[in-house]
Amino acid sequence: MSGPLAPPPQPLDPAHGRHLLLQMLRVRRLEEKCVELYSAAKIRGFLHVYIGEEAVAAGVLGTLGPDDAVVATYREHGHALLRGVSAGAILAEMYGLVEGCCRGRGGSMHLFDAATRFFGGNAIVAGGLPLAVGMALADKMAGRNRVTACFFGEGAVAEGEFHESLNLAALWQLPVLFCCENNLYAMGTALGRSESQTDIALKAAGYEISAWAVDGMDVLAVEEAARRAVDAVRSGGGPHFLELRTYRFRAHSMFDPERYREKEEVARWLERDPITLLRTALESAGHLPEPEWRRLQSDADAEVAAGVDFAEAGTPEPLADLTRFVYSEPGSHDGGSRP
Amino acid sequence: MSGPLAPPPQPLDPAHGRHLLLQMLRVRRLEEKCVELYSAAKIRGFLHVYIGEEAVAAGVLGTLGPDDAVVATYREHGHALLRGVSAGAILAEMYGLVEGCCRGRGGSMHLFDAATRFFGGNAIVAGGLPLAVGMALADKMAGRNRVTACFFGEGAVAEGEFHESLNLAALWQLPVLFCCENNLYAMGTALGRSESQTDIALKAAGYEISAWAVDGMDVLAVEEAARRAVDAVRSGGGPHFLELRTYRFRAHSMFDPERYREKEEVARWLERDPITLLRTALESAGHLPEPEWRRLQSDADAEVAAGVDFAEAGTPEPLADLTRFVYSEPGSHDGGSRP
Amino acid sequence: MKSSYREALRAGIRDALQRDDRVFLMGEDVGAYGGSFAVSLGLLEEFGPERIRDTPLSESGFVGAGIGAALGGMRPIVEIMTVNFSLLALDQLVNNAASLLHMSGGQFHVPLVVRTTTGAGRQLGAQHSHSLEGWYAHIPGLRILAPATLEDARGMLWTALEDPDPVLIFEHGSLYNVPGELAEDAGAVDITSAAIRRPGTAVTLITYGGTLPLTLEAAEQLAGEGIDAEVLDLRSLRPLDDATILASVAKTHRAVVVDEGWRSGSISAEISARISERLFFELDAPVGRVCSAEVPIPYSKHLELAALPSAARVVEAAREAVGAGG
Amino acid sequence: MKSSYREALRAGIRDALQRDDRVFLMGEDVGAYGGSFAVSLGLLEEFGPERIRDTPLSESGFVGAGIGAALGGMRPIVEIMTVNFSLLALDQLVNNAASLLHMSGGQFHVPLVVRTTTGAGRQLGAQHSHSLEGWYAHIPGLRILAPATLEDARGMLWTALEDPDPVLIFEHGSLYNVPGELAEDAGAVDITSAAIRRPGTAVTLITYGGTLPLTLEAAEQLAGEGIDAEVLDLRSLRPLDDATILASVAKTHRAVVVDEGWRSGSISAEISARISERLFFELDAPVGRVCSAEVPIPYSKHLELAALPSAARVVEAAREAVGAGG
Ligand SMILES: Cc1ncc(C[n+]2csc(CCOP(=O)(O)OP(=O)(O)O)c2C)c(N)n1
Ligand SMILES: Cc1ncc(C[n+]2csc(CCOP(=O)(O)OP(=O)(O)O)c2C)c(N)n1
Ligand SMILES: [Mg+2]
Ligand SMILES: [Mg+2]
Repeated sequence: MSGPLAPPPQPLDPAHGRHLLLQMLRVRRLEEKCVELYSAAKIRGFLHVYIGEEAVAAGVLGTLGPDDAVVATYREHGHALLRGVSAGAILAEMYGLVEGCCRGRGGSMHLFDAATRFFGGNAIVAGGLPLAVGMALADKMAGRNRVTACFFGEGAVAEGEFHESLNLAALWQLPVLFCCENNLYAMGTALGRSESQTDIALKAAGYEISAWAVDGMDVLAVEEAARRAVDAVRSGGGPHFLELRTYRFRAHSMFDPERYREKEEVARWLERDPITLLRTALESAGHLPEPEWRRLQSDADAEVAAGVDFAEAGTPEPLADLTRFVYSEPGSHDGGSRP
Repeated sequence: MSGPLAPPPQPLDPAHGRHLLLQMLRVRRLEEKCVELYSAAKIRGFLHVYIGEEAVAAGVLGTLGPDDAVVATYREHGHALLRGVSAGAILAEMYGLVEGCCRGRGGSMHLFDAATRFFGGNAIVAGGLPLAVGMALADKMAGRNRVTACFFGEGAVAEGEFHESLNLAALWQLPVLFCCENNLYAMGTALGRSESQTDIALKAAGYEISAWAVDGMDVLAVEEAARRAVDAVRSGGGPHFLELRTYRFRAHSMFDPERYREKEEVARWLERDPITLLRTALESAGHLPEPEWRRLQSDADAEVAAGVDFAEAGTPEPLADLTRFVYSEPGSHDGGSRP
Repeated sequence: MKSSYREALRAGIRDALQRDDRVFLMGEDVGAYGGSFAVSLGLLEEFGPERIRDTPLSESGFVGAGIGAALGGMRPIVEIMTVNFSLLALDQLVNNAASLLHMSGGQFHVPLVVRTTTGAGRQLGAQHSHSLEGWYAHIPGLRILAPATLEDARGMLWTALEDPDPVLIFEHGSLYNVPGELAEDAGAVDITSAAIRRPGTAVTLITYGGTLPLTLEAAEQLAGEGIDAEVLDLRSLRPLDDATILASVAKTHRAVVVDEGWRSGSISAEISARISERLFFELDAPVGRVCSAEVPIPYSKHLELAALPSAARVVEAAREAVGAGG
Repeated sequence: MKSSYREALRAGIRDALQRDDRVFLMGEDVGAYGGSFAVSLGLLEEFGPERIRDTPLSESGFVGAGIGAALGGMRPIVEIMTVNFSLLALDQLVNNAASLLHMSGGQFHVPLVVRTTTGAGRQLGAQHSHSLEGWYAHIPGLRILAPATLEDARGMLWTALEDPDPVLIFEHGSLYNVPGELAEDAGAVDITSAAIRRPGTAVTLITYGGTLPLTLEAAEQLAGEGIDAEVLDLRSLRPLDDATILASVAKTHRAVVVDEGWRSGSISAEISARISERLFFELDAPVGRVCSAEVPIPYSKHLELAALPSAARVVEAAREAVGAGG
């Protein structure tokens, strides 16, 4: 049923290790900047950052190809960035500007990008799961060899849509990779106060879906598990499920006073910071000389800074366009024309 | 996980055996009469009969006390009858008359009776499960030692509400007895085309709920399993789950041409008619002399005939009362008055 | 050729399946059972289980999957057995189907068609008798259709499938058996305009779907009394065809809206408000409304009939409208 | 005493918990988190986890459980974090809460109270900005309340809990921080009648909940222009207090309805239709409506503001109403 907690150790490829480290750093810096920009009132609405969970997106997304699809949640800046949406387009979106990846209509919780097949950005817990199932159904019916990766939190497991979606995917053997980001809390609700069965991978296995629990702080473990799962899905093995055990270092959103967990618990998890873990591993193997580490950091910083500049230079949508995109504009879609 | 398919054989008590046989016969006769009355256009709307499944209601309901509660589905005539609603009140309801257990406002799919704590009668598949959870929550919070028995078909297992309800009941350790009437079809959809995991008791066990699969054609087995489960629930053991393996001998409703199953399959199941099985067992043990069997039948016939007479003599609700019971009438409920 | 509303719907589905291999039908019991109202009868045999796809009882799941399949380039027709069960899928319809195009700044279209049965009148009781199409018409991003005739039953699906946005088609349960003639070459119909089903001059009776037959019946009766009623079939509930509605009422100066929804907050209220807003100085009488009584629909026949709109109530409302202005 | 809308709500909940041991509060993050909008902050510590009951993310499940608990003799207050998520529980609310009394022929009462946050204006985007209270007001069997003042925030819950039928209370998200005075002995308030929040003679501005402040602001501006507007706070959306609405409009002969729902099929349409039906010959101008633009609410601030009702738009509509009749 629920598989190996960690895959067998692999030799650490230095260049690849640094690549993954950079991916995580890019997300970390972007998120830190988001928090800063929120305090400066440049970003508004609800903002949920991914700090502490970077190994999950970094490990999984690298295993997907450009034709694959990604469905995520309201905590999706990192997924968007690593899927290929530029920091500038992401930040401009949160600034509410035309240059944003959704012209400023979506905001932090609703990043979308057709070019990279990034399907959001969904602010209804578990609301993305049925979509992912349907996209995979389309791929299967059309005979396309694609994978749809669907991210969601462990809080979503309690929703009826989780149940309906897993069953449909398993029943129809659809090419979905379910990625449950188990950070132990749904807002202030600890997993044990939300699920009678807290072993999520076991729950998933109950739908006859191959499900593995993975250390979500170890990006190499995540990547290895994701690679195997993606391969299995792509080769017709039906849906697969990864429970990625991670932790959210920051508050749920910018409004959360974090009354529901102890500082000590957070401190213990901070010791397993996925960036520190990989950095230390690379350093102790001699693969990350100090200048190299500084270069990675400055690359990430520069990318985010450029993104901020891009957003700062953006333009608001004209008020006259308010009611655009409620219905499709002529020529914007191929409609029902014969294939 | 999923427990014994059949409990250890018990010595067959003659009087009790005949009692159970009578219960099943009462339901069978009532349902046969319903079909007849439907053809005569005395009953309208959707009508779902329980013929073939009588052992389930007969086995379970006898194990409950008067303070316990029952929640059922649109296939609930038998449950209502065995819970103590009179055949007359049931039939008058289907005639749409004031003397019906819901004054004719509910119909076949919505039988309710406060006196016997029979909470319906729900025509939304899985719609009754959350209600049962809430009623059990009320009992637990009020410190009342009651059981809520909730009946539903195996089709309901695919609904999100099944998942949400089982989790809530298990998480909060509520006194619910879930009774899944697995008759292998949801309208025309066979279980295997609806669930990736067709072992329903196993599914339920995945919520950390004690779950047993039982031969739903063997009323003694059902009763024994129900008795143990009810005892466990009542003594604080949290929710229990029975998967009752049965079969619907008739069409889903009066409109179903039964295209989805083979006549041979139905014929094979008819050999396991729960009434015949028990009758044969009693006869071969010498507990059911022919006159006794005839008496049971005529008792059941007489009860149903009296019910029809009662319904035939009923009266329609005055048209002026159309909008009654949308909101409570003054004095009809204790409202929020202090306890 | 002889046909029925049900057969017209089936012909429309078959036609779509033949024409476009991205089209498939998905829902509860559409396949092996033959469709709960026999609309899809025989299609499983003709098109196979991939394209006539039976689903488990998971309304939110399979409606959401339909949205996903539409995003993935298919042209799904999702059947929700009845509008009553659509409440379980409402989040997907409102928060995803209706919102994705806008939230994505115009990037993600959802060419989904949902078909569902609506309405009361068959003694099915409160949980199986909802008329919620007016409710859905409140949601920007959705297009709401209500075929009342065989032509529309046959042709609206085609047009809906060519729409890049989500379209919900509400079929009234009392219409399935309605017989009629259908042209051999019946096909796509326009879905943007209301239709005058009976021209008249004295009062405009505005309706759609399941209440069209009784409204036409009322118009006949009124004609006998010398009241020449125009009957307008809305066809599309979102968007409403304001031009046709207003042109008719500008001519007759009187209107009655007939709709099976509960009166408060019904689509009739919207139509009444629009007419009053736009034709305030041209109306000779308040816009009348014939709706369902505000009660969960009762099972018993006489109470159910009393709760629903009837030709008699339409006649009465029309007389009142005509009498009012003198 | 000094208070705020949020504190007034909390005082109402605390009071109910103290007064009646059948009352409990259940919902997502009402306990350990302190309430997503901090309404229930501190109550877990005071009343313990049985009565301040955190639920999993299972809207249909726990709303249905609330209905069951009400059937079982409790007086549950179920918090649905926001109206947006209530779509997931709609089947339970419509098909069970609103229907059980009727379907059972008057036997089973559902004394359930649901509290939820509604409305836009905080840049939360399309999926978190719905105003669906008008939608719920379509359903017979439900009572719909919208407290706009501290007194109502404090007192409506009490009265709702004494109601033997399901009551939904919609709290507008923009009101929580509104400060104000509250009497020390504030308690239950009547929930059957609308309130005149500002008397006037020239035009009736009808609103409720989150749009009351901007409507009062508009009335002030209008007063500066010599237009004496009466401001009516509906308080209850189902049933509507026809008597108070009609009495006011009979006096002013002009009305504008202000409501954050999308215009088509909004509660404003119902109010407009009722006024036109009942006061047809007394109205001097068509009933105006100031609603939200028909677009999933956009994230960016300027677009969101443009989509929502504003004092300026109310002033404009009122001027038009007053100008129209001369
Ligand atoms: C259906 C629904 N219910 C409630 C909410 C409010 N809400 C937003 S995020 C959240 C917690 C979700 O937790 P989880 O799924 O574990 O994801 P995480 O935030 O931990 O990444 C809640 C309750 C929502 N957005 N949607
Ligand atoms: C939510 C919902 N979806 C669909 C239906 C239509 N429907 C009525 S009964 C039924 C089959 C249910 O099967 P099952 O739960 O196995 O119960 P059974 O009829 O076999 O007793 C269906 C699909 C419904 N009533 N409610
Ligand atoms: Mg979480
Ligand atoms: Mg079944």
